[in-house]
Amino acid sequence: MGTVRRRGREPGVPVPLLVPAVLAVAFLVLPLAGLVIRAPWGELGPQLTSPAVGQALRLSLVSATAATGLSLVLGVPLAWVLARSRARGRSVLRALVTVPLVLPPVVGGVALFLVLGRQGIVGRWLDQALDVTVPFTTTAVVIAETFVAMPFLVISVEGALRAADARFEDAAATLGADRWTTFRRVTLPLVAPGIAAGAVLCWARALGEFGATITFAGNFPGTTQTMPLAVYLALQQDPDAAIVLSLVLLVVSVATLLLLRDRWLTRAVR
Amino acid sequence: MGTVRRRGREPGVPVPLLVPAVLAVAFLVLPLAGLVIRAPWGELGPQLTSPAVGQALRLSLVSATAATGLSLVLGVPLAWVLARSRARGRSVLRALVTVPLVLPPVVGGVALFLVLGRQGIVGRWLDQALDVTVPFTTTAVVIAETFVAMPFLVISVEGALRAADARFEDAAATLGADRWTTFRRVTLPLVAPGIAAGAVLCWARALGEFGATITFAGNFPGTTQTMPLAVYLALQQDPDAAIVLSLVLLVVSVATLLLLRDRWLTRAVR
Amino acid sequence: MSLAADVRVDRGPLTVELDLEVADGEVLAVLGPNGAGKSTLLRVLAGLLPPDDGRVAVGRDTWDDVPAGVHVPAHERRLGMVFQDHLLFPHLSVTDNVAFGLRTRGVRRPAARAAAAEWLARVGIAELGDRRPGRLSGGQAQRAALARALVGEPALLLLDEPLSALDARTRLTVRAELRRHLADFPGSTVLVTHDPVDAMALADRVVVVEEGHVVQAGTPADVSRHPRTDYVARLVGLALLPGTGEGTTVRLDGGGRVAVAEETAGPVFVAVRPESVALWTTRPEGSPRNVWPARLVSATPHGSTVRCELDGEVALVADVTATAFAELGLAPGAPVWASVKASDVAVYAR
Amino acid sequence: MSLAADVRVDRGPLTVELDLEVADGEVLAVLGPNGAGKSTLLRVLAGLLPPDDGRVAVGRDTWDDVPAGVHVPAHERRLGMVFQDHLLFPHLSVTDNVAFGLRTRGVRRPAARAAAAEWLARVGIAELGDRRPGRLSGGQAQRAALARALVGEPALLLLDEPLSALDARTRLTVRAELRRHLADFPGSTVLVTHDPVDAMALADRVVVVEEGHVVQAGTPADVSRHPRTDYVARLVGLALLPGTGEGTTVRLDGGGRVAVAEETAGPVFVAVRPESVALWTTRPEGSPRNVWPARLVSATPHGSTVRCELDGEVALVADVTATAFAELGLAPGAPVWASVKASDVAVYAR
Amino acid sequence: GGSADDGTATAPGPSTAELGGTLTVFAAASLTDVFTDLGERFEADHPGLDVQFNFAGSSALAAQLTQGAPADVFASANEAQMTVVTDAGMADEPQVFAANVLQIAVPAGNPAGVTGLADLAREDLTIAVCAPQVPCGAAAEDVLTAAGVTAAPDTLEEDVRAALTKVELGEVDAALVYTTDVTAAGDAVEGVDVPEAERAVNDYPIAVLADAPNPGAADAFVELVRSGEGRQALADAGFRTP
Ligand SMILES: Nc1ncnc2c1ncn2[C@@H]1O[C@H](COP(=O)(O)OP(=O)(O)OP(=O)(O)O)[C@@H](O)[C@H]1O
Ligand SMILES: Nc1ncnc2c1ncn2[C@@H]1O[C@H](COP(=O)(O)OP(=O)(O)OP(=O)(O)O)[C@@H](O)[C@H]1O
Ligand SMILES: [Mg+2]
Ligand SMILES: [Mg+2]
Repeated sequence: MGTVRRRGREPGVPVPLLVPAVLAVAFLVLPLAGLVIRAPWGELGPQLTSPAVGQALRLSLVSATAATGLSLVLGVPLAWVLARSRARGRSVLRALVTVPLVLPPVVGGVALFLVLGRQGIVGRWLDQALDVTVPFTTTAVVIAETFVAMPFLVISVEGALRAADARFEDAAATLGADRWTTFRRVTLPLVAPGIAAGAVLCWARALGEFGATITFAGNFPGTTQTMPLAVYLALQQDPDAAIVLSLVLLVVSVATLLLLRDRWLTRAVR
Repeated sequence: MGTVRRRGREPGVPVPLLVPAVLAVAFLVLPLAGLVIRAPWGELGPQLTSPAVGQALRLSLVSATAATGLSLVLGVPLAWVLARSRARGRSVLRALVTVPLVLPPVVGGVALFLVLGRQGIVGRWLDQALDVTVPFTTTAVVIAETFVAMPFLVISVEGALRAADARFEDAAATLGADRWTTFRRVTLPLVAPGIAAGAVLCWARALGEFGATITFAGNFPGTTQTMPLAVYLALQQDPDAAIVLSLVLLVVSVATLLLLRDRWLTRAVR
Repeated sequence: MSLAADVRVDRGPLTVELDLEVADGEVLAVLGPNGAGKSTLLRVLAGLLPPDDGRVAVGRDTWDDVPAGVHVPAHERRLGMVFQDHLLFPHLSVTDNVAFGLRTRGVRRPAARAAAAEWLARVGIAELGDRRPGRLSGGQAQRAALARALVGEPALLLLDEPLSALDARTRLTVRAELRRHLADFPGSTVLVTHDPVDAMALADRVVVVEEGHVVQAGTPADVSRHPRTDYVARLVGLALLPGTGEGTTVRLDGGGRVAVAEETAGPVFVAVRPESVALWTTRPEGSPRNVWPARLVSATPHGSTVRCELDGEVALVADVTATAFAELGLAPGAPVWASVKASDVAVYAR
Repeated sequence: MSLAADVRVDRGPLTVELDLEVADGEVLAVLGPNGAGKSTLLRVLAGLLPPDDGRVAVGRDTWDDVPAGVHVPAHERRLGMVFQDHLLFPHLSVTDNVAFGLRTRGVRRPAARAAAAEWLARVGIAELGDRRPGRLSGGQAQRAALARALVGEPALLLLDEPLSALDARTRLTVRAELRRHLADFPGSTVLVTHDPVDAMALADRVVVVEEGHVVQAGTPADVSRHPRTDYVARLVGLALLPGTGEGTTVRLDGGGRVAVAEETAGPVFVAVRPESVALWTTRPEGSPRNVWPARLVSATPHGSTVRCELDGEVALVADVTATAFAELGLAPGAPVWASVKASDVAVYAR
Repeated sequence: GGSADDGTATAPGPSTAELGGTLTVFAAASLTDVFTDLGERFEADHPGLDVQFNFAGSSALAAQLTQGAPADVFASANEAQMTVVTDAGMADEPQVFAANVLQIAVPAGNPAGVTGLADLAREDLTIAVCAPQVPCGAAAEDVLTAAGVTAAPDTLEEDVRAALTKVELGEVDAALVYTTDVTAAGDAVEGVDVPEAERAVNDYPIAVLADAPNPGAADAFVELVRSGEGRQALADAGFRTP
């Protein structure tokens, strides 16, 4: 009582939150700093101008973005069903959705073969009837990344939906909005921050995807060789080059996120 | 108007949501079904009773849980700072936090060496002053998993915090709660669903962690060999065994999630 | 369109069981104490809460019929609803909130926004259309919610305390506007309110709900003249005393007797208007046949009169002029004598 | 403890600039139209919204002093606050909501819960302590919010429309309980309300805020007898007519003249009580010196009288008995004549 | 534990009876089965000795060693990664204890009828070859160049197991992999011998590390690997032995 405080709109972060937050930042940022210090920056020029790197980077960005788009289209509705519908078997469904999170990605790739490969359940039919082969194509990269990354989106969007106030949906219903309109015009904007967070996770996970991609899509420069594959191969011969490549990937993705998030957040703010 | 509908508390899922949701489930579950069908169940018995598998499974669960705990302790405060504080440089901080999401895990392992290895920035000092070596220990597994998985928690909790109604925090302040008490007793319970979702993502990611772990912690049975590493080794020799091992990991993790989530959700419900 | 509802909903320990009819163009006010089930009723009528039993029909359409398994979802019911806590969409501007219902019903954006702007002007917040609801004051938010409910062409209007947050002046204008709108409105209206003035001003008929059941129904004048429960009596400013008629006296259930003008027998209500109660500091002698000792509980100035709540053998409310009150020199807790002429006491069968 | 606040806050187009003092134990009612800045004022006093300029002091403590750079955060201010939209914590039971403030101030759980239970009983919802707020009715939630604000021992009570959602009966009891509490309460209280009865019943002093500024201040009786703005006049049920005194006539700013009993000069207010306005279907001849033609805008029954709003040269409100109204046979829109005795017109300097 | 301060008893010499403590072996993942087997025998021969294996990709192991990982023995799947370690001065005198040659792996039944390297140029087949950055890829390049074949691969595998997995699943018609992998894959995969493979034999070197905590046991283990017993085990797994 009566303490005279310096004025400011920012009342400061409480110490029990500040200390772990600073530790967390240190924990996440120090290794990065290590990489930056250690990186042989002399290699940066040649790496950046190498057409193979540009190709891999472009493919990574394109396929991660496509995978995120696909995940949004399929995953947000699934999250809604998990959060809002009262259907039985929901908790089993939710558990099944989390499966690709724990499946070692290489096994995930094998699983995708079992469905979409030449001998796969669906793939056999695609191959024979439509003459479409999925593995070893850019499509396969997108599918592998979606398979691995979509659960991140689903789980975090479901969490956001659960925390949102469902009474606004009641209000929308009394205004004649059916559930689909309500979903589009009320629920989605209300949970926009959660969806943005989920999309960031999904995109980042897709961008870093390695195991399922190399298994299901293979590694062919220009078609299926994404940055993580390029980095892995570089690691085999020249670890320093691998670090530089990783940093390139990092800078590009961080820049993208910075741009996107600020756009999203200003729109999603209450 | 005037349509006569079958009665039921469940007004049904709108088709534009149902179709993608079903597709999403198919997409995530079919590959799993493929694995289950294809798995050589005859191998299950010997695998399950093998002490090495038990050891790896136990280590996986313990280290993923420890990593999740560490992530909660460090990551939730960080998420709060990102969502609530008005400090400048917040967007840069947020972007830095997302970095481990895109860093290829193997490179992440190298980065951890640069900090905590015997020659690392911090590790050198730990080694000389305290005679503590971090790499190749179970601690290293937990650290590698935390490094890779914590950003998932941070990003999704931040999204939940952003979507939560901050006016309840005002009400708490008028009741004499400082920011820390408010955080503990109001904010945390309000965003519990978001934190639960983030923790699930974090745990699952930690459980599936491979690249950073094998690099930074090595692959020593009993100490650092988690299930994904065991699966990797099994893949070298006997892919079928690898599939069985993956399924074991799946079943255990799904069962754990089912148990935990239902507990959390019933508590977090409004 | 006319509304007929006969529904039962279980709300924890309370069972809400109501049977209502509202004719075309009629406004039904639902009065009742907190937690009586008024908002619950509106949620059922809106289709947001499926009843546990019963039927809801509007015009020739059945909206709910539990035995037959019919439940029309809320969004197909063509409603306008004001929620007790507004529930304006936080992510839309005020204009877009109001235009929302029209947009979902297929009206093009410019037309919907124009209609919304018109309604915002009617409720007096024309200039706030571009704001987000988070930046409105409480009363402004309520007006926006009212505009949102009225802008469409609903078959049924459900208004849950639509004027409670409005300031006195705005309340007059918005009430007048609402009255004008309701007069032209062809559908049924159910209005929940705690303000008897709103009920009197806007409603054709009143039902009083207590603990989930209708305890009284009738025209506003009827209900206010012959309250049947203590709640209604308080609401309209009467003291209500149940008792048993014994010729020209009534033996009160709470103890004591009241002299009345008419002969009565059996269970009756005695209603005393506050204006007809006179206060004295010493026991008065004279023509009034009802004189009781009492204690002043509270005195509330109200315009040129002071409303005095009395406690004692008979609980009464007295309205005396400010001058008279000042002359009496009373403080809360003081003992007083209250008198009422027998001819000023209303008595009617229970 | 006494409160002294002189603050300025910019709220979009509106600047709220208020200078208030509330003595120890005093209750200040803040009245004003929607969007006037009342809730904004309370947020500033609570420390939730740092003022753009000015000072807030309670007792000898400075809570805000913008030039000196002082800002005590909300949680160090020892407040009790009722928010306009309750803001009960959805994850805590009602009892835990009420006990929250005590718990943060270090009271042990059983003691805090006991105190909470006691306050819940006082506001009449003792049996709802175990519920989550999401399962309360609107009025029940408001009572819980009131209990939560009152349970501690705050230095300053900030009540934003604390009784608006209560039913008429509960309102009486809760108002009486609040009155009793405020009478014993040593600190200052700022009460925002739209109900003049609440202001009269609970406040020692009233300030009227319009568009962010104080337009009138004084005792409740003073303000209600001599309103200085149309808003206040409407609030207390008077018609307020600004004009210029010219001997025993006042030339009204809106056109027309009013005969008054006293001689006046210069800018004055003329206030007409609705009870003193008589209505006629034909032009009356007689002693009343003020007779105006008018048009009936609306007629609202209220107890045994009907309140008639009139439009015309002079905008007036007339209260006539229900019988008289029925005999006049008037419908909204009908032309009438209104008369007022000069001796019934209050006139005072602007 | 695998931490550095684990070497409790350091044996003075290679005398078999006195070996004790922990022996840490970093070995290429392709050696998992053989070395696990040999390790068990070694432990049986030397009660009191605990053998710890760290199996991973050779490059990961080399990186760990240069970061100061505590190890006694390093067995690499190629000379290049061993060179990384010897160049860092952490080991000397690596000895080749096994070798591997390429074979064409085809799914059981050889549905595409692959008979030799020339078939790898067929556009209608789905072909997997290792990426040139990894040892089997380098070897494949040599072999293909020697044979004058321009392969038409659909994927450049980052490790030989990944290529083999695709053969096992029938998703590629042929892959150039090591004989040992074909052996390990069992019935699901058939091998087609490639005469040109002799041009690119891949050697597996093994070395005792310079600051091995348990040099005595390390020497003994290397001896075991290079002994007749070790050679037999390696040969059973499809390796060539010197
Ligand atoms: N979601 C809910 N679940 C269970 N019970 C509820 C729920 N909401 C309200 N109730 C209870 O049902 C009863 C009726 O509530 P309702 O909201 O209909 O009251 P009301 O008449 O609108 O009161 P008020 O005038 O205070 O708004 C109350 O006792 C309330 O506590
Ligand atoms: N968060 C905000 N940001 C900017 N302006 C606001 C905000 N909240 C309210 N306002 C505006 O500030 C003005 C004062 O609002 P305030 O809530 O103080 O009014 P009030 O007097 O409490 O009205 P009411 O009686 O309707 O509750 C209004 O014009 C309102 O639109
Ligand atoms: Mg209600
Ligand atoms: Mg307000």
